[in-house]
Amino acid sequence: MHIIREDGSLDPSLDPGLSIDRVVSLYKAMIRTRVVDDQLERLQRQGRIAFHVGSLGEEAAIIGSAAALRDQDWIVPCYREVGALLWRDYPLQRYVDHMFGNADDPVVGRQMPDHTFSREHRYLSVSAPIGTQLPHAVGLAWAAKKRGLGECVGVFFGDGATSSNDFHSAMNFAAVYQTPTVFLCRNNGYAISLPTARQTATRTLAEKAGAYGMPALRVDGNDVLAVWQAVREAAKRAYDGGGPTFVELMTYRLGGHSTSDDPRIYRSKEEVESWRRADPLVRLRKHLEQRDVWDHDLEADWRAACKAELKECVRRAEEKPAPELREMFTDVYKDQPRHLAEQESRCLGGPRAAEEEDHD
Amino acid sequence: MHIIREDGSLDPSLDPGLSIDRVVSLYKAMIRTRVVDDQLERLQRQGRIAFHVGSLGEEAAIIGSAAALRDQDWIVPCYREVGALLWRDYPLQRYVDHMFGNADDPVVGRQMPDHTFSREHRYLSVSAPIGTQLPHAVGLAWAAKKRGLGECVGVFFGDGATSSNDFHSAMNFAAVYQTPTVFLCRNNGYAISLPTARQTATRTLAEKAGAYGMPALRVDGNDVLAVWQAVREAAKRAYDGGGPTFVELMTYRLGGHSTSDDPRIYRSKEEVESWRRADPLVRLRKHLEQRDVWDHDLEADWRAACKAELKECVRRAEEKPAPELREMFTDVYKDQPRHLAEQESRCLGGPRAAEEEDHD
Amino acid sequence: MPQMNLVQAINSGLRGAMRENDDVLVMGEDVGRLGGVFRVTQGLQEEFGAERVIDTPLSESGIIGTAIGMALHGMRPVSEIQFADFIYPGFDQLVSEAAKYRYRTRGEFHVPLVVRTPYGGGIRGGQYHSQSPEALFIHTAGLKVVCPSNPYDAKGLLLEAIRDDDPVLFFEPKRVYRAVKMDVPEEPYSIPLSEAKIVRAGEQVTCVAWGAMLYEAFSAAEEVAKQGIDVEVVDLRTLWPLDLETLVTSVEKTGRLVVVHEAPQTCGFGGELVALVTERAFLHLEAPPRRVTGWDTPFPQTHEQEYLPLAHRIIPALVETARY
Amino acid sequence: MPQMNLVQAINSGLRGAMRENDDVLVMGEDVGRLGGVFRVTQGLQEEFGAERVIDTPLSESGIIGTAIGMALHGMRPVSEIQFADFIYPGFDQLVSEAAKYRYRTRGEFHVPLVVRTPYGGGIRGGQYHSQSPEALFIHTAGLKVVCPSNPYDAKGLLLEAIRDDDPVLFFEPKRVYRAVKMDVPEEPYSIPLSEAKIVRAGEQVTCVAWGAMLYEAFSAAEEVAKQGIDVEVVDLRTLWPLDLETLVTSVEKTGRLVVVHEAPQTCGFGGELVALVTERAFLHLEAPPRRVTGWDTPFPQTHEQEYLPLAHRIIPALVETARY
Ligand SMILES: Cc1ncc(C[n+]2csc(CCOP(=O)(O)OP(=O)(O)O)c2C)c(N)n1
Ligand SMILES: Cc1ncc(C[n+]2csc(CCOP(=O)(O)OP(=O)(O)O)c2C)c(N)n1
Ligand SMILES: [Mg+2]
Ligand SMILES: [Mg+2]
Repeated sequence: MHIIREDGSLDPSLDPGLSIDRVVSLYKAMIRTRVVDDQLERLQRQGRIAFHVGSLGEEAAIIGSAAALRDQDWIVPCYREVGALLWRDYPLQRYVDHMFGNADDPVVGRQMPDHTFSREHRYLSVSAPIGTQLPHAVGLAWAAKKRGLGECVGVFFGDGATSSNDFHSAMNFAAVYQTPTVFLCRNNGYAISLPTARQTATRTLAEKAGAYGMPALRVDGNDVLAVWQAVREAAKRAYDGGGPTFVELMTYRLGGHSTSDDPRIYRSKEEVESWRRADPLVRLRKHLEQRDVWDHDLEADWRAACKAELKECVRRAEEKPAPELREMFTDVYKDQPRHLAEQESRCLGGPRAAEEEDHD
Repeated sequence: MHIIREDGSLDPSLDPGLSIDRVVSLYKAMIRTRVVDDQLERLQRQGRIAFHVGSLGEEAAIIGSAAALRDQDWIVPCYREVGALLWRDYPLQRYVDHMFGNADDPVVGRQMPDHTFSREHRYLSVSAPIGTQLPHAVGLAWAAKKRGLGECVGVFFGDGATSSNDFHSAMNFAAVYQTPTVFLCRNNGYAISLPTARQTATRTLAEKAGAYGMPALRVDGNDVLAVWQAVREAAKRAYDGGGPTFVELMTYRLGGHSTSDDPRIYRSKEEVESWRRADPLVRLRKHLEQRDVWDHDLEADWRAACKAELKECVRRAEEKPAPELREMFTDVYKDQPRHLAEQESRCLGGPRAAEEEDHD
Repeated sequence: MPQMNLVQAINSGLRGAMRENDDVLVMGEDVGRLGGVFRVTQGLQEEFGAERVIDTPLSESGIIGTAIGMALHGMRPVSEIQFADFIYPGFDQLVSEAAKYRYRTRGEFHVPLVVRTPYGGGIRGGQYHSQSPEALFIHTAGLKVVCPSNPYDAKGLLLEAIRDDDPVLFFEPKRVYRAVKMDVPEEPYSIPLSEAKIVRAGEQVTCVAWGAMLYEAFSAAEEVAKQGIDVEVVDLRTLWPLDLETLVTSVEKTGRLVVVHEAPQTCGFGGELVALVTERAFLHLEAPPRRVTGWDTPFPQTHEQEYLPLAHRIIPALVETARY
Repeated sequence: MPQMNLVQAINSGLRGAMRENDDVLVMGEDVGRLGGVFRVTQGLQEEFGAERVIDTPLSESGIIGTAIGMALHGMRPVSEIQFADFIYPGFDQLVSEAAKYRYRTRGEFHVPLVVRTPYGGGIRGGQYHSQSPEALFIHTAGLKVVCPSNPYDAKGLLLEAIRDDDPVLFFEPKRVYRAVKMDVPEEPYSIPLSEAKIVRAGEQVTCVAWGAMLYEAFSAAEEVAKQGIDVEVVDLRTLWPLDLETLVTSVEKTGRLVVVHEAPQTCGFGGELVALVTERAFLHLEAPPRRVTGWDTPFPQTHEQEYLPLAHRIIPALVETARY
């Protein structure tokens, strides 16, 4: 389903009627995410951060989904959705501190970069294992339902995750107990090197919802209005006690899987080029320009502002010290048990690793 | 889909054209399985065997499926399908020895009763964990395909198993790699106490195949000809390189889940009664009587013969000694490692448990 | 005070927890209508309804994974895994998620989840209805592991586990379910985690056990007492975090240690206990610490009584250790 | 003779095995077209085709479960799990099925399966790209566990593992993948399982390690040699079934033991080794056996170098043990 056509014009019959300011704010958030991605990739290539997993090309799917949910709704991330967290006004400095694993990193260097979370923003914790967040999203929504709260839960995951064990149990439990869960499947064409066409024998991923008796929607994930529309419809169903919905967001991972990946090994330039032409930012910009609310100068200024903002955050982040060593030994349990107190003092009282040991 | 109608008459348009002798042999195998079940349940109640899990009411689904496969095809069991193994002429004495876990038990008392296997009969090993056999059936079929053998694999499982992790990966791998696997889903209405209607939100289990791009068939599992027909069609597709098929066999577990279960707690007499009227044996018997190949005397003689045969096997089984203790320490690995040799001699050289310790 | 067996005491503990806190719920296969295959949850659905005593589809990853989600929302789910042998489909959720959630969010999120499951031999269950996988969870930082031996402890420890803010594996010795009866208060009470109990004071050998094997250790101790060997029997009750002090203090006194458990010996919890005690009480040790455990094979059926480390195997270990 | 790093040696081993036996195939996530995220299977799909070097969907239970089925048919699949941290979705198939199939069919069926997986820290991978779960598999009767430290051993042990008729977990130290180069023959050869190697003879302390930590143990030994402490360093190579003889013989000579591993200490393999040696060489022990291991926390990222039991932590343990 398209709402914004290739040429940027709007299909009036499908216009969800978002105010123009709102559409502009979506666009600005998408640009900001894109700029942050570009800069972080540079930093990683320069060896200043260890790792980055970006959302190049998937900004509409991610930010459109986040925008369609309400503040009281939960977002359960996969690992590419920091754009959704920033949309909820998560401080960029905090994110950059996390990327550097410094003393102000909310997880004090215990996780790899891009493993964010924020209770304040109703955003659960990213973990690397594929699919494990799906049953959490169902349980979270189930609890909200049992407690009579109007919350719903949007959970992000990729095409590859549909093959995981947890996808199966999460989809089944959500449908059997009619939990207010919105399954946000970013079908970006690849699971690292495996094309979606070889991940499953079905033509679409949306078909999978049928196996659980769950309704599904399938939209152009590069069309931010179409994404917003579909996710809002699914969220409405959830609030109204209509249970879960599976939303397939058809998009494409324009970049590598992560900074560790070299996609040229497994896909052609031509394929990537053809998708570049479908870049969600380009299409939305055309639309905004047609509506005379955006132009070259605004674009240049906004990109410059985003870049400056990030660079300032990076400057600060790099000045900050590493987390204290003792942070390694807390939060394993609520109260530190005796054996960990002992290990902590043995570690703190012991010698330090030689610097050259440091594989930075 | 029905072929034999309630009243026992045949729907000529659907008649698979099995010879009458063949149909009689199916009926006799079903009766034999029923008699064996009855007797083993008695033995368990008398405390002479530890456990039994029967197939009361599911004989048509099990034996009809087995009969539709060829000798070179593999059967991968769940745990209720000893009828399929006996159909392949597995010696009844061996089965009864297994039920007693005596010295002639093929698994020398290492497993619970009803955990059979036989390479000679191309029948893999029963294991208790639900669903784990499904990926094996896919891998087995995949290997047969890679090796260019014409084999296909029929794998039994229940309605509950469709919720298992392994169901998901097995179905997906089978469809992606087009393995010659026939998924034989005994939908017997319950997973212990959970009705199928609360195992999933779908109306049928056959619908689940769609999520994997796999064709599905759904038949009356109490109609042995309908079962034979559907499984033969699926097997044909497998031989012809058409890949896997999901076959839902609609049946009902007339007995308890196992000898440890009391189904009266979770289902009504009326429900069970209504299904007794659909007993696959009754319907097939009507049909055979209509075709003048079966009557009261033949029935009585055959049941008596089956009972006598079993009783003789039991008599022999009970005379046999327990497996030797050292059997506990072999086959963990192909060659016994040193630590197990040591443990074996420590055990054999040590004291024995007091008899009253024996919770029989 | 009413007499309860282990099944009744756990049932009473669940009932009490659900009465005092609406956030507590029970979920698992066959726990509702049927009341559990061992009847531990019998009657709970009648009292609390199907919304709080939930019959789930056949998926341990779903039972544990969705419970983690509920716990993240602030509820206190108690998941039942029908047999410990069937916990493995939910293993990833336990070790990758429940165990690490607090650490990886610096305490911003935590998982107050209890996973109850019957473990161990004694019912002729063969290799898939007899396992004791506690070591796998003790090895996983972030999980707590409890294993009561008697009805009174079981109820108190269960209530404490449910109140605990971290994920707790609660292993129930199915062999003891109906074998022991004792006084158990109707009302809720709690027993702190990580406190071992000396169930028999002794001077010459320290014998550590838990769950069903505690009785075997105890009767072995009584037996060797007749030969003048005075054994101190310690019931760990909570396996992890461990009450190491009680254990080390006892071995400093006796100079001798015998550990008993049903799980296979290799990489079982017994090895850890021997290592810890050897590291801390080395100069007090007068004999090599001994382990009496299940053999390093899958759990058999016919010869179950010879697989289990019952009194007949503990007695010679105690004697040899004492006489060493 | 060509020089190979660990990645090249394993690649060469796989190539050799696939050339000499058509039943050998490789399957896993991204192993084909991409050649594996660590490039271990690079070039194999070009030589052997997509039917024998199989890119699978994202399902470890499928990768291991279907491989078991192929192995039951007589093939010799080598499954790759992209990181050991992601083996848990396939855990049930390994412990419930692969490990028990031979036992529960009295040898009528068996599972010649190899599961290769990179393990351990050293790449700043944080808690989900750094784990060392070997103890979980050593505890499971029926599995073999191999962990080479260098390219030559890796190729020989891998070929042996593929020829072995039982399931083998093959843990590859990712920290060593490209760090070490040595002579490795082009053609296939094999090194028997369950044979440890003394990589440094010594008289005063026995230091046991494997995989990536072997280098740390070795450099620590060289370091303390300057202080006149003579350490014997043992590379286990196969973790289970264990070459206990070599270990006990060494400790009978030195009277002192230090075990090093990356996994958390509690219920890690180190505890088992300490217990085994204490049971068998008690009267030879002149100091308490020591463990230098990962801490009992999830694996951190920023402070990875202080989590790992590197030389700076092994050295004082060796000194204290020698001086005890
Ligand atoms: C259980 C598990 N297996 C393997 C991996 C390694 N891995 C990380 S991302 C990834 C591909 C995920 O693809 P998809 O679900 O489509 O998400 P995308 O990266 O495309 O957004 C894989 C295989 C993992 N993280 N977890
Ligand atoms: C992984 C796992 N979880 C739980 C069990 C306990 N259990 C044994 S049989 C069963 C129900 C199976 O139902 P279904 O798949 O419909 O097969 P049926 O018994 O009806 O033939 C359960 C829950 C098990 N064996 N394995
Ligand atoms: Mg993808
Ligand atoms: Mg059923």
